[in-house]
Amino acid sequence: LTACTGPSGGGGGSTASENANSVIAYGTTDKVTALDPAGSYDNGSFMVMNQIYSFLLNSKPGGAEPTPDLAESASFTTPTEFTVKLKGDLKWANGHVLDSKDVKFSFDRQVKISDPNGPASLLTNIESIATPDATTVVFTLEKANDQTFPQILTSPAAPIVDDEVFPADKLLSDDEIVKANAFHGQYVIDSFNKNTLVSLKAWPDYKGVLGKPANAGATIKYYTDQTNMKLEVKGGQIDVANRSLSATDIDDLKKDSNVKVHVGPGGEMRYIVFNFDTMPFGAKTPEADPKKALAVRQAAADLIDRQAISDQVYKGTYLPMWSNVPSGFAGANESFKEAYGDGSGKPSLDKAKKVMADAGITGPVNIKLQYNPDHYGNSSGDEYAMIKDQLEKSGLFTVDLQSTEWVTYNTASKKDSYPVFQLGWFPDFSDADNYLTPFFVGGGFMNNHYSNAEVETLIAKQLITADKAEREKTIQEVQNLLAKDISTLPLLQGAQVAVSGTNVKGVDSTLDASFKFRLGTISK
Amino acid sequence: MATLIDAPPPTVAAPKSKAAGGGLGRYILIRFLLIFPTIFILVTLVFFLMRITGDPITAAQGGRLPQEQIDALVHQAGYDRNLLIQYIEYLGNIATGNFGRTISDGRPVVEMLAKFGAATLELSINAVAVALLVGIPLGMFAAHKRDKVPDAFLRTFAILCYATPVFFAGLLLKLTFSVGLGWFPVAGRASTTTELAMGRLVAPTGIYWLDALRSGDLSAFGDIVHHAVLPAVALGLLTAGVFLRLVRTNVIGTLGKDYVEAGRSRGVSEYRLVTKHAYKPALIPIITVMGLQIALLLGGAVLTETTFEWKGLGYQLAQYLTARDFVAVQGIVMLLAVIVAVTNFVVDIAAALIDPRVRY
Amino acid sequence: MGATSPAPRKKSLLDRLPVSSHIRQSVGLQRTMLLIGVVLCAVFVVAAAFAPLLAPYGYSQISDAAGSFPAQAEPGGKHLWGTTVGGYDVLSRVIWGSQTAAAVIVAAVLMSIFLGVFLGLVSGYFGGWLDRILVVIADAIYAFPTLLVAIVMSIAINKGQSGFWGGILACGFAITAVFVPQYFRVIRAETIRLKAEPFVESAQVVGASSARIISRHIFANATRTLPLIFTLNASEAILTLAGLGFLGFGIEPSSAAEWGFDLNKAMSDASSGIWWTGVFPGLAIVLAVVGLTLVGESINDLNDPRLRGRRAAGAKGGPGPSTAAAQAAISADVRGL
Amino acid sequence: MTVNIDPVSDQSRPANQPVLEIDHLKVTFATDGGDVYAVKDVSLDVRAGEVLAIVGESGSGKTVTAKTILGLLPETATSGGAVLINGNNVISVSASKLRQIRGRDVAMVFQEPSTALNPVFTVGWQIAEGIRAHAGGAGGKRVSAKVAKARAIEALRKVGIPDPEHRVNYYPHQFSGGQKQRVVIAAALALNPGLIVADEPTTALDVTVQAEILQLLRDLRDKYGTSIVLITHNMGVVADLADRVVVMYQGDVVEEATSRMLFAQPKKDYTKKLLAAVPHLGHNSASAGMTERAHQKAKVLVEAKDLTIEYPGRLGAPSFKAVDGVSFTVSEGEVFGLVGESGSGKTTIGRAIAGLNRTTGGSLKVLGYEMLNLKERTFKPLRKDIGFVFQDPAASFNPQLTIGDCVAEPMIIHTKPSPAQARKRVGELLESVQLPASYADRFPHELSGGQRQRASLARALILNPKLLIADEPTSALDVSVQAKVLELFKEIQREFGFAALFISHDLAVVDILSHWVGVLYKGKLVEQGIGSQVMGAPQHEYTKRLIASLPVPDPDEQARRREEHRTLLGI
Ligand SMILES: Nc1ncnc2c1ncn2[C@@H]1O[C@H](COP(=O)(O)OP(=O)(O)OP(=O)(O)O)[C@@H](O)[C@H]1O
Ligand SMILES: Nc1ncnc2c1ncn2[C@@H]1O[C@H](COP(=O)(O)OP(=O)(O)OP(=O)(O)O)[C@@H](O)[C@H]1O
Ligand SMILES: [Mg+2]
Ligand SMILES: [Mg+2]
Ligand code: NI
Repeated sequence: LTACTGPSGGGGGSTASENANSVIAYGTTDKVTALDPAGSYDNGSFMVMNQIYSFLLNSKPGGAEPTPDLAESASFTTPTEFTVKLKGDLKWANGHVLDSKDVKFSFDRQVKISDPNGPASLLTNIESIATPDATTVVFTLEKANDQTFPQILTSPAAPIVDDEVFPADKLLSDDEIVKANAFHGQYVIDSFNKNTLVSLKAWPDYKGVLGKPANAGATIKYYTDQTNMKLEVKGGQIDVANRSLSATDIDDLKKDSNVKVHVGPGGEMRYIVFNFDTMPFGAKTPEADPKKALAVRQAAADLIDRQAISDQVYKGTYLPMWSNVPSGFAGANESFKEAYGDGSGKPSLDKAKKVMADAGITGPVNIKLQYNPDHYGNSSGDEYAMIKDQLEKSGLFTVDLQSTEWVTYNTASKKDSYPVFQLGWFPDFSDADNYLTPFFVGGGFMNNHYSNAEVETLIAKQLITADKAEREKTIQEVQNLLAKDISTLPLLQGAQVAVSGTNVKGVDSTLDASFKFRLGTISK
Repeated sequence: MATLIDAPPPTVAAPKSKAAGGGLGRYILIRFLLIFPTIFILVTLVFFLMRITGDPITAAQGGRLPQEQIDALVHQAGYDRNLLIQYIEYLGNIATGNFGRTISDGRPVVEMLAKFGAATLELSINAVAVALLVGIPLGMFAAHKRDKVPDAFLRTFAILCYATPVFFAGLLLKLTFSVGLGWFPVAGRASTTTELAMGRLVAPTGIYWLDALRSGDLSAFGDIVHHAVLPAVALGLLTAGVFLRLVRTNVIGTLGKDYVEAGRSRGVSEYRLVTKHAYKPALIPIITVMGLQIALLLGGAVLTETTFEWKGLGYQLAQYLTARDFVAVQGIVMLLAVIVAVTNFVVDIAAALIDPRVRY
Repeated sequence: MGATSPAPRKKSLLDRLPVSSHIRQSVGLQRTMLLIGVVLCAVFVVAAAFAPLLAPYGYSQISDAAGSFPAQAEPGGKHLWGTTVGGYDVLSRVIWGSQTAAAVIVAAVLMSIFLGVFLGLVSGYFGGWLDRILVVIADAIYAFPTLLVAIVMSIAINKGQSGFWGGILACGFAITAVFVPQYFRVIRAETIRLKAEPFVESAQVVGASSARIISRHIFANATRTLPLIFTLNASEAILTLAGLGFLGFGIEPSSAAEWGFDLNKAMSDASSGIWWTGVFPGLAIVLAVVGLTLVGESINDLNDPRLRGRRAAGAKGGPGPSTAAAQAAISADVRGL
Repeated sequence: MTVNIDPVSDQSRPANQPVLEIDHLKVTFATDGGDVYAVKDVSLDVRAGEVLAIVGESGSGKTVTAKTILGLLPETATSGGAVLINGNNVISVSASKLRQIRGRDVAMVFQEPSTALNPVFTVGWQIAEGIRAHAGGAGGKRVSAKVAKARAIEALRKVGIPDPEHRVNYYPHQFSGGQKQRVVIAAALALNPGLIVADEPTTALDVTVQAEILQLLRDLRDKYGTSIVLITHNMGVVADLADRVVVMYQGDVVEEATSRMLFAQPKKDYTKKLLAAVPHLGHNSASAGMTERAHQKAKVLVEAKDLTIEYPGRLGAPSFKAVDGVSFTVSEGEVFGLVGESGSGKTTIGRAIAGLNRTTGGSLKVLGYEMLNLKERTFKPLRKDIGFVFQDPAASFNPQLTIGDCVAEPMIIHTKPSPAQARKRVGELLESVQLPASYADRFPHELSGGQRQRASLARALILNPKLLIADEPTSALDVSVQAKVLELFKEIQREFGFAALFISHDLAVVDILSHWVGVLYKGKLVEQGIGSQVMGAPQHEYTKRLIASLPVPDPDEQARRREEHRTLLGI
């Protein structure tokens, strides 16, 4: 009966001959802010960009290792110079030439525009860009040997755009981009109905690292309500549903024989921030006492049962996170697992009691715990209700749990209004450093008044350590130090979950540590 | 949500007034001019309300950037300037027809309004059609059978329609008719194929069924109607309940009038008394209240649009509010104000036209 | 609603209800509908008043001495109406939810009545520019979709914390903003009508001051329709609160139980075969609104002689057997709480 | 008036056979306060070509009886007995049969023509509805719209609507009050029913219009032999039109007689009382025997010079002159009677004197205060010397306050008495308007209309005002009640000696009270003079017509007057 609502057979009868390479229907609840890389810095926009733009470096499906995409080669030629050689003979889908000028233009433009919605903040390390010839680009960096730079070249700040189409100092609207056919990627956009339906067509002249797509094209359908997306993937109206289904939905879909649930590593992180000034016994409280404050943090770390939250609230779609760097990243360890609780991941009431008693804290400590209900998915309420329960059950804490709407939350949290509060993080690029520098260097963006010179030195060191093994070691050291201080208490690490029809192939290979969903790997 | 009580008496010159000397033309003119202060007040209210609620930059980048960087961006965007200056600037922009681009997704406001406005308009038309088709005949029937079992049944039905939150009703409808019975699609305005076909049309109205009819694409039309049923029913029933009661009360009211008695005394049948003699005079207050219901409909549309993936103004407004996209919100509010004011204007005029006393 | 606790105040509660005279007035189906409404409202009020006694657990309780509650447990056993994904007991949250709803109704409707009546009286009585300006403002707000006013208001107001009272006040203010224009319109229209009534003119003729006329002559007469508006707006307050909760602007579960919020959270449950998390709060909303609307509509109909049904003549000697039975039924129901 | 004579009726019947026979009719209503026995035992009959009047005070069951004849009682009513029309018992016939009887055998004319016509349909459509309702059924064929319209035009012509071909497409609001009533009668006539039931057909109309309608009804009887059941409380109308009269009292028929007999020799006490209460123009005049205006030496309390009062037009439309260049004076102790038809500006003048309306031109001095630039603050002290009695006693009391509170209010505002003082004074005043002092604790709705009007008088008098304005204080009351209130008013005026502006549209009533009478016509004072002289020898054309139109409660006298004034009235 609902045949007419099924995944389009490729837009009417016109594609009957392409039955071998069919069109994939993808669904998501994310949203596109802008197709212009300078005007957006979010998952929804980046997902589309990944299909239609190329990068100097990109990762192959299955991993997060930056490998040449538009580049032929890319490396540090001097400590502050990163030189990229472009492949020859590159053309945009509209026929314009793609050369080093486009590359320089793309990065200069990001910085120039610095749009509030844009990712220009990722490019602070670039001092200047030179283009000695049509296929050579030289990035001069402020900080030498920046080990994250190749990763930055794969990040939302780095899609290369057509300098003959995009203006240098302002954003280009989506429709004009589509009209100008200014694409160079596995796909070009065939029709663009923003945040409703986008139809992509494989671009035969693509020569980047991702190779030829496994399908003839794809449609991206945008949902406002995850339940609808769930029902449609269940009913086969879409082939793949990616971000974001609720834990209950995923749990339900796991039991459904018509669909497959795919789980891949995730870089998303949920954690609790302690404001060192205003938390119980914090520096600016009347009863300031760093020892007692530390004891409070440690006791909390002892008491939290991450597994229980993961199981009950998230049904395994988020996993326990045992360190500031999520597992799966080079250098990640499980410093919190060893240091707190029973040492194997279970909470330990005795240890918490002992810590508190040792610090001379008697009677329950009142914690004002703040969370945000609307920005980190709608399970935050349940998550924090559980945390409150876990902390209070011990008798060591009384928890005053409150929630605040996102914009206010953000401003207030940075103005020391919340002693203990929830935050989340989604990486800009796939490197452990993205979980360290923004947080713990120069006060960090959280403004929680934590600073540890040793941590900052080590972070600075790992950033420029070219030797992989040594770098990982340094990163581990940082994590151990952080676990001791507990500036933030990592809780959960998100997994990438996609649901597809049973006849759909190739979903797993794109659920990798690059966190880029590539439609090109999927076929049916 | 407009109440179920009878029509609030018109606050502006009552069309019924015999003494409306200047005639219909003047009445229409004055009624029309009153649209503007309404819009102005709403826009002003929204402007200042939105500014106290925070800025779009914190909404978008708050969890990622340090406060200094955010402050710098806010300054760069000019949101930290004196509010009054911003307000005057905004009014100036509106006056020159410059509505700007949305902050959170960079669309030209006018284009955004046209696109989502058309979707909401389509939903509203469908819903009003359902509400009228259900509410008016049933209301007349209930009035005819007043205080009998069918009346009690219909009133209960009307109250249930009104009492069920539209998202709950939507969920139940979806689970029953889409998931359970498979009769209707779960959500959306059209299937992918149709949606793409609609995207290829030149100069579309944005109202899908109209576009489909104009382009002569009957299968697309069928598909669109197929998709429109559940949302229209969910939103329409909400209003149908109000209409039913409204029609019932007013028809009963006019049934007690002398002229109905006079008709009865001449042997006119009860059926005809209800459907002709009582109904048409009852229509004047009914139409007035129905105009007010448009506001309710747009409010209900927020929830219906969310539940049924109907990408329209209501849903979009909620999104833009979350993103503190004041440019977009102001634009939408302005459009809504225009729609409501114009609807009320049209309704007043229609009521005036139905009432022959004003016509001369 | 279950058989957990007796309702000791049955008699006095019934007596205090302003509708009792209407019950006596009504007959037949009209009476049945009114009684159903009264019973539903009574259940609602009792649940709200005695939530701490009636609810087996706290609204944000997810564990007890025996350990954590299971997630999404089916109805039965320890959790009569099952539990949610967060481990909340559905029955408890539905009962506690009535308290939130009642608090919001009281806060919102009281605030809006106070403001709306005052402005309506002044504007209607004095007329002139103040009146014209207030009317245009009220019309403008009235013209705006109420739910969206509520959203804007709740963002604007709910800046700080979201405690029980904070949340309720925020919702209350939001709903107030929506309702004030309605009360304003009604009271103003009534004031204008009354202003031309001979009894007001007779006060004017004897030289009564405006303040005296408004307070002594107009106020009591203009506000006679308020109980009706109250019931109707109370039901709207519930729906608006539910809508806010549904859109994520409501009160968080840790602060209070709120039906609309719970229903919103239950949307994905419902499509996964977990019906109990959504159906119960949904029904609670529907029944509370139905109850209030039935009472309001019945009062309206009974106050309006055109709409009031009457016993057929000749049935002498007080209420007939059918109404006596209904009377018995209501006391039985109330007792069965 | 030229009328085409139609064949009398398609259902010719023997002349002596009654058209309507009511036999022991009994109607009971179920109400909140228990059953109401509206009609207890009514038997009457109406013969062809006869006008039967049913009279009686308000609530005596006249309307209920009339409605029963057409089977129009609400569902809450139960009726017993028999109402036979052409052999069908209306009480027991089936609904469809009843519908056939309505309109074809018996039709109804309503009291208020403006509400009996549907404002949103043309009059032609409304008349045709009746015609259409009776076609098609019972073997007849459907009537085409054209035929129905032709017959509607015909009916309009019969009732003397000029240019009916054109006017048939008019909406009700395009007709004057009298014309509307003609249209209602035309609708009743459309199917040539043998019997027309007219419930107070002229009560809502001005006397001059009333005279025209009564003439029309008389023509119907004379020319078409239509029987009429005429319900009225106006004895003048009865005297003018009725052949036979049935007097009802509390649901029972107390007396039945031919019109002439009844007025000449009423048998029952109730009838006698009723007839005695009816004001009769020229009888009992307050100014009988006066030759010059009284009280002229006393102080002038109200002085109007070229007084003009305009109501501003809506939305910038031109303003409406309700009072146009009126000059008069009211002196201390004098009763000034103001008469005129509806809309002539009587109330407007009264309200202007009380400071409820603004004057817009000329000069109006009230107690020496120039009202043209009225300031409430400066006028307020004078208010205690002005009393006001409103037309509708029910509406002029705040339903939320007790009678005592209402009556005491002027005192509380102006002299700020102690509660005990106020109580005492209220008690005194209630006694002087012949109400028990204990009524102070009652609420307005617990009093009868007449009692309320007395309380209203008490309130107006509580501060011993110098001037009393009474705007139609008795027009909402029954004749017998009216008589008592008028009597009281007269007595109290004598006792307190206040000056009064007495407003009424009823010449006879004005004459009973006033020393000096002014006649208002379309905002202009066309004539003023000593009451008995104005009534007896009117000078102005309009006053003449007004007096000629007023039917007097005496069939013979009325018949004579009618003949006398035929030309003046244009009938
Ligand atoms: N629908 C009704 N329900 C209850 N009581 C009614 C109803 N209609 C009339 N009555 C009562 O029946 C009695 C007779 O009323 P009716 O209307 O016949 O009086 P009337 O003689 O026509 O008086 P009036 O001169 O005021 O028109 C009154 O007591 C009235 O209150
Ligand atoms: N508030 C008003 N605005 C405009 N016109 C008015 C207003 N009040 C009265 N009028 C008009 O002024 C004229 C005089 O009215 P007024 O009430 O004085 O008549 P009246 O002689 O008292 O009549 P009635 O016998 O019907 O009471 C009428 O034509 C009326 O329509
Ligand atoms: Mg009557
Ligand atoms: Mg008057
Ligand atoms: Ni005589």
